[in-house]
Amino acid sequence: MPRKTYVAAIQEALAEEMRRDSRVFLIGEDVRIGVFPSTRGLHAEFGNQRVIDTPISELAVAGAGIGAAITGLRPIVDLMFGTFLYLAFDQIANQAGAMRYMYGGQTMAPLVFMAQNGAGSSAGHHHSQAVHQFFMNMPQIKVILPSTPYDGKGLLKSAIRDDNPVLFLHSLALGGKRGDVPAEEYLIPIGLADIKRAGRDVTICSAGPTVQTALDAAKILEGEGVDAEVIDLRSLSPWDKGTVLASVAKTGRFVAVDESFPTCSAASEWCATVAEEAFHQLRAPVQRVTNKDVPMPFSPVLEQAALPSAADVIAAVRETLA
Amino acid sequence: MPRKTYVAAIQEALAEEMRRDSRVFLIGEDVRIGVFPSTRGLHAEFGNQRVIDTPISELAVAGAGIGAAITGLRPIVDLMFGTFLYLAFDQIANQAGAMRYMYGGQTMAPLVFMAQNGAGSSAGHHHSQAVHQFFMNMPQIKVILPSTPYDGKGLLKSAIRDDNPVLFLHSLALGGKRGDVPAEEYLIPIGLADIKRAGRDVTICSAGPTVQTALDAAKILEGEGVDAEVIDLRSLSPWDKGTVLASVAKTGRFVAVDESFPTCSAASEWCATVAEEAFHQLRAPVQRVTNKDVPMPFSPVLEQAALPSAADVIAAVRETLA
Amino acid sequence: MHHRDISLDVVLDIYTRVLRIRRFEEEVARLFRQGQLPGFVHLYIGEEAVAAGVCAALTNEDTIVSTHRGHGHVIAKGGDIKRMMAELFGKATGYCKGKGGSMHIADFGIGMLGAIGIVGGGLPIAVGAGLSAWYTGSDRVSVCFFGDGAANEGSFHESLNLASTLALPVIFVCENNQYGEFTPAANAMNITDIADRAVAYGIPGVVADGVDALEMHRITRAAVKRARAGGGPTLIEAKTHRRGSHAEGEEAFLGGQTYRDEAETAAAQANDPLLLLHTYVSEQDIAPAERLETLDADITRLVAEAVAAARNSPEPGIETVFEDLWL
Amino acid sequence: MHHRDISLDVVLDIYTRVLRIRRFEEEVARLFRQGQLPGFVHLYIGEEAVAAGVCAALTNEDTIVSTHRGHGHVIAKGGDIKRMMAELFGKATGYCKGKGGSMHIADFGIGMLGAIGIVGGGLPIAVGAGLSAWYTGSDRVSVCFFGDGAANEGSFHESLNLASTLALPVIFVCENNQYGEFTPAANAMNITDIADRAVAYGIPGVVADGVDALEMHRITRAAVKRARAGGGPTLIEAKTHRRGSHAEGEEAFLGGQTYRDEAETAAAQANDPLLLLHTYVSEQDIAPAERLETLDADITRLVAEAVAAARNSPEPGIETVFEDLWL
Ligand SMILES: Cc1ncc(C[n+]2csc(CCOP(=O)(O)OP(=O)(O)O)c2C)c(N)n1
Ligand SMILES: Cc1ncc(C[n+]2csc(CCOP(=O)(O)OP(=O)(O)O)c2C)c(N)n1
Ligand SMILES: [Mg+2]
Ligand SMILES: [Mg+2]
Repeated sequence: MPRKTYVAAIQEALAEEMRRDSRVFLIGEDVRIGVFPSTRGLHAEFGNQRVIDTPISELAVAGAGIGAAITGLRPIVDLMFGTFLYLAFDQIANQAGAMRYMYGGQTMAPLVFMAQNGAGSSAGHHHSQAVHQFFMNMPQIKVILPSTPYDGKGLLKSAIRDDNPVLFLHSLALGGKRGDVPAEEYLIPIGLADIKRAGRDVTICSAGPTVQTALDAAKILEGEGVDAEVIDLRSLSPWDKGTVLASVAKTGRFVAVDESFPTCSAASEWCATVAEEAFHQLRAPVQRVTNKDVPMPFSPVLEQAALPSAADVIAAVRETLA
Repeated sequence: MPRKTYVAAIQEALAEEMRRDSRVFLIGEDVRIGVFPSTRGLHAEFGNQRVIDTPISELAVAGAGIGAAITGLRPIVDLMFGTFLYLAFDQIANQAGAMRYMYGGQTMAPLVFMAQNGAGSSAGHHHSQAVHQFFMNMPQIKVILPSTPYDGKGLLKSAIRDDNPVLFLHSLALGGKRGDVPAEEYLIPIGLADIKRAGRDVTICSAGPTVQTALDAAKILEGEGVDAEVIDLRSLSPWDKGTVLASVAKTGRFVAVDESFPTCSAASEWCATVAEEAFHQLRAPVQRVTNKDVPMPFSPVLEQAALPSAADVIAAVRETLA
Repeated sequence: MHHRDISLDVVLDIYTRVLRIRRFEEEVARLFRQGQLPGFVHLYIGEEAVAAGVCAALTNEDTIVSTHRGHGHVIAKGGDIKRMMAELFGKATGYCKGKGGSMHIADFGIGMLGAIGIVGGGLPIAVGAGLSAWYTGSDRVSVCFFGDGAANEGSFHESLNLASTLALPVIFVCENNQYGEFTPAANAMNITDIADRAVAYGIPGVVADGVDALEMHRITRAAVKRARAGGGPTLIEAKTHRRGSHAEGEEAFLGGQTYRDEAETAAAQANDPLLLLHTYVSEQDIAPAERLETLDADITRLVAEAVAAARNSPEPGIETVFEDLWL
Repeated sequence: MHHRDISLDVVLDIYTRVLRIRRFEEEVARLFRQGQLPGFVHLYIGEEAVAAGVCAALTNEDTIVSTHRGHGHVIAKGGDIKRMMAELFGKATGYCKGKGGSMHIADFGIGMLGAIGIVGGGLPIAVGAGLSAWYTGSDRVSVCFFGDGAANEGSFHESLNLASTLALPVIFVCENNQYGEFTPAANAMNITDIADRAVAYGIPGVVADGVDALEMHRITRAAVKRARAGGGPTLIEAKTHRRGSHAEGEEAFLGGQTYRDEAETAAAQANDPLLLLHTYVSEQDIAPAERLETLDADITRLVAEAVAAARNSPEPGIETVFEDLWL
């Protein structure tokens, strides 16, 4: 199987879907040149009409995507960094997710918002926050955060074909990571987790960059005789409770690893759900491993200290086994 | 003790603090006339300079509050409805909470953002969402959601005196509710819960309008021989874990009642924390009672069905006792 | 003034739209006072000429996006008064099955893409509808209604600029009724004409007499023509006034305070869009008095029927809370 | 041209500010290429005249708010090059103890309220600083630097309008370097002069030659005077150009693509603000050549010392992750 980078796989998904469906187009700041390589080369193939550069106007660009979606198109709105979604927050929370319901089912808003999520490149607080937790709270927005080139491509293609608003988050930290990507077309359904490492002793739930953190931890734990199961949720909303609960039924122990500020995080959600629905299978308290509860610092040393680490995961797993 | 409405108590807090400290001022849309009675009458006493009407420009008004705060003033920024904070989200998440840390402790941003939170007046999705969960996630933003006139006044006064950014949320649904408010000055520290009803059998954790929902449920449960403890968190960030954990240690059962969409809600946070830190005291799975996972509908019938109800709480409590 | 360039049919059509809005809103005011309507209600009385004049220049395929003060826009675009009234009552037979209410009525069948309760929230969406037309090569135009207050939101700026850079067929209709809630426009901006803001985007900005439905129509027609020909967006500022409260029952908000000059308000109200149009229609002999009376009676009956139907309609079933979700 | 209205001391002061920025940035470029600096770095080379001309018109009490391209603003306002360099290295001795980095340098001691990585994010904050001055009756003015790209953000619109309605002492300095990242300003707005947008707010809008530090200074001085006298905000558009990349290492982003016309870029670069000022200083005999050389040597040494000090400074201790939190 060809090996591709994470960004190349995303770019391929965009190109394939734009070829397949003429209603699909890309709009955002500097999508022609491609600030992220994920949109690079599309302009050469699809031209000005389908790869649309905009002024720096996140709110209007997001809203324009919504307006285009409810009038028959299938926009992909690139908002670059997750934190820039804060400027478009109103359009996403008040309109994109709610329109169909609010108007009694009269419309649908099939569009994809894309952005880089989280830290890892020492860019400081304004470019380094994870935002998935906000959008998970909103009804009727789907949220995806893949960890591998294969998942990224398959999920983005599904997102573009989905008739609902989807937030597709990718990670700069994973951008250059390579993995197998089949030459043949494939889709990955939204809402399905993937067990990246099977294990018996503890369930580690993760997504995006924390999957690798969890796998790194699992490898070290293996040396200590602990057999960890690492679940990659891939989709955060809707998310695959079934796979997580089945795993906990087997292991009786649960650690959530989430790159997010801790309070009201995805990790909070996963832990709450496990405590509600798998309480009697749990043999130890659930554990959260998240960012430290501070803004994201710039210094690489501090940034690493503020992010969830394999050591943090190992400590949490040991707690559940203590 | 004099009995006052919730809004009157809030108004009193504003007036007293503005009298006490000339650096305190109020800024927002129609704060002179007072769209909510909480700001009414202040203009007559304090004039144009300290009660400042603005254009409808949430982002700039929030940011102007921050700029004023870091240059020596103590602004109270009224953003009217919680959902309008979406337009100011960037300034709050990227600047207000982070500035002090980001700039290595060089500054502080002592300001209060005020807004009405949640549903209950059939205003439809755009005016009826609860937003506290978003701001709880952000490091270095304090979040308050009082349920009584007494708490509202005492906490708002503390918020105004606090040297950090505080989001003070109030509830239209509670606006006309009366309660005892002492004539003498008092403060309530941020971060301290209040046990609104002591009980032995189950801990119900709530805040804002859900406190009454919980108390209504507790009353009915009493008739069934169930003695529920109802905790009113009052402050959501920081929140009083100690009181909650002590209660769960006593009751062994936990129900979180939160007016919010369910995923990554305050209820998620409370349940995750209890499952982490009071696991061995828990005798049954934790339970969440939140909004249904749909945008807020307009029809009073549907709105009520979408909100957490006393019946929902009772059902959840019964589950924990089953 | 004689409007030779507007055919008599069109004048009568516009008159009908104005009258439908007026009678509908008068009834809504009554119902609200009687406590029969849940939630907030923002009436359009005094501003009818804007929606009527504008929408009469549009086809069914052209789209509009509306505001919290949206009833007039729906009716002017050809909306069904029965489904509207039922929606205001929150009934299952309403446009949105009771899920939307006054601030969120939509009728996608007639290109009415929805009322939006967030001030300025509709502008970006209207840009998107214009983008669709541009993208597909359709000659559809997209119209966005919004208030003077909304013109101070960031979304106004971003939307007009974005529409301008892509030369999209969007017509921005600012209904300058001089107030945003209780704040006079003069306190919220340092300029007299919002139309002047068009300069910032390199697009035409036109001041229109928003009380004169025929002038509104003429100006819109020109903007529509321009937009269909690929000439890009236009900003039209309609100078208008609202007859009544910001929101019905505003006395409760005001607690005895006032915010409008009474004489000024009375003067503005003397300049009534319906009266103006009625005078023209009568003077020009466009329709005999009886025909106008019949029209009025028909509309009044229609509104009454809509109320009766709304009252007799079922509340939405609780189970519908979980309908109209993800496809 | 002879700038009789600008004293020789001030000219030399401005020259010094420009030179300090230039030498600092040249060194930063080198360090970045050598892989010694973490994160993103946006250089100000080519635009120094703007910050220098503007800040020379300010007192220490006056405040500025800056952008992602903020080094020049800090230096022009009198910032400490050592603490800046250490911050770029992410060291404990930096302005923000390593927590801020290139895009978040602040020095509250000199009225430098912070660089902000969110495009347009600084404008509302600058309005707040102006509000403070107005509120306390101080004659402080607040200056906000931002780019041509930022002028398309909603925050630009809301901020200028808010400052105008309250007549706040805020000076909005738009650094129009013709590009927002890789997008030409001409693609992102349909107007030639951003200064024209002042019309929308009823405030003065002035186009300035942003390569000419003395013109920048003269125009700013007038705006400051106006602001201190209660005359409210001014929008100054400085036409300038950036010498190098949007962000250092942009070649990696471009992957062989180009986005600027080479001839045009070369022409713009010939028009160098340092050269221009140097010529004036020499021609007017403001300082002997040796004095200028010594100045340059001193600055170069200072920068080198700053680099050495930054390198030798300790990394922030892990425990500081939990410092500088709630008071
Ligand atoms: C973003 C936002 N801010 C504030 C409000 C509250 N609000 C509702 S209507 C209104 C006034 C709007 O004024 P204008 O745009 O002139 O419209 P008008 O009501 O005069 O038709 C305000 C401030 C809102 N709904 N949305
Ligand atoms: C809200 C936001 N959107 C997008 C970006 C990404 N970005 C960083 S710099 C930049 C270009 C800014 O252009 P301009 O304002 O002209 O400043 P310049 O870089 O030219 O100095 C962009 C789009 C950002 N940092 N913040
Ligand atoms: Mg208005
Ligand atoms: Mg620029």
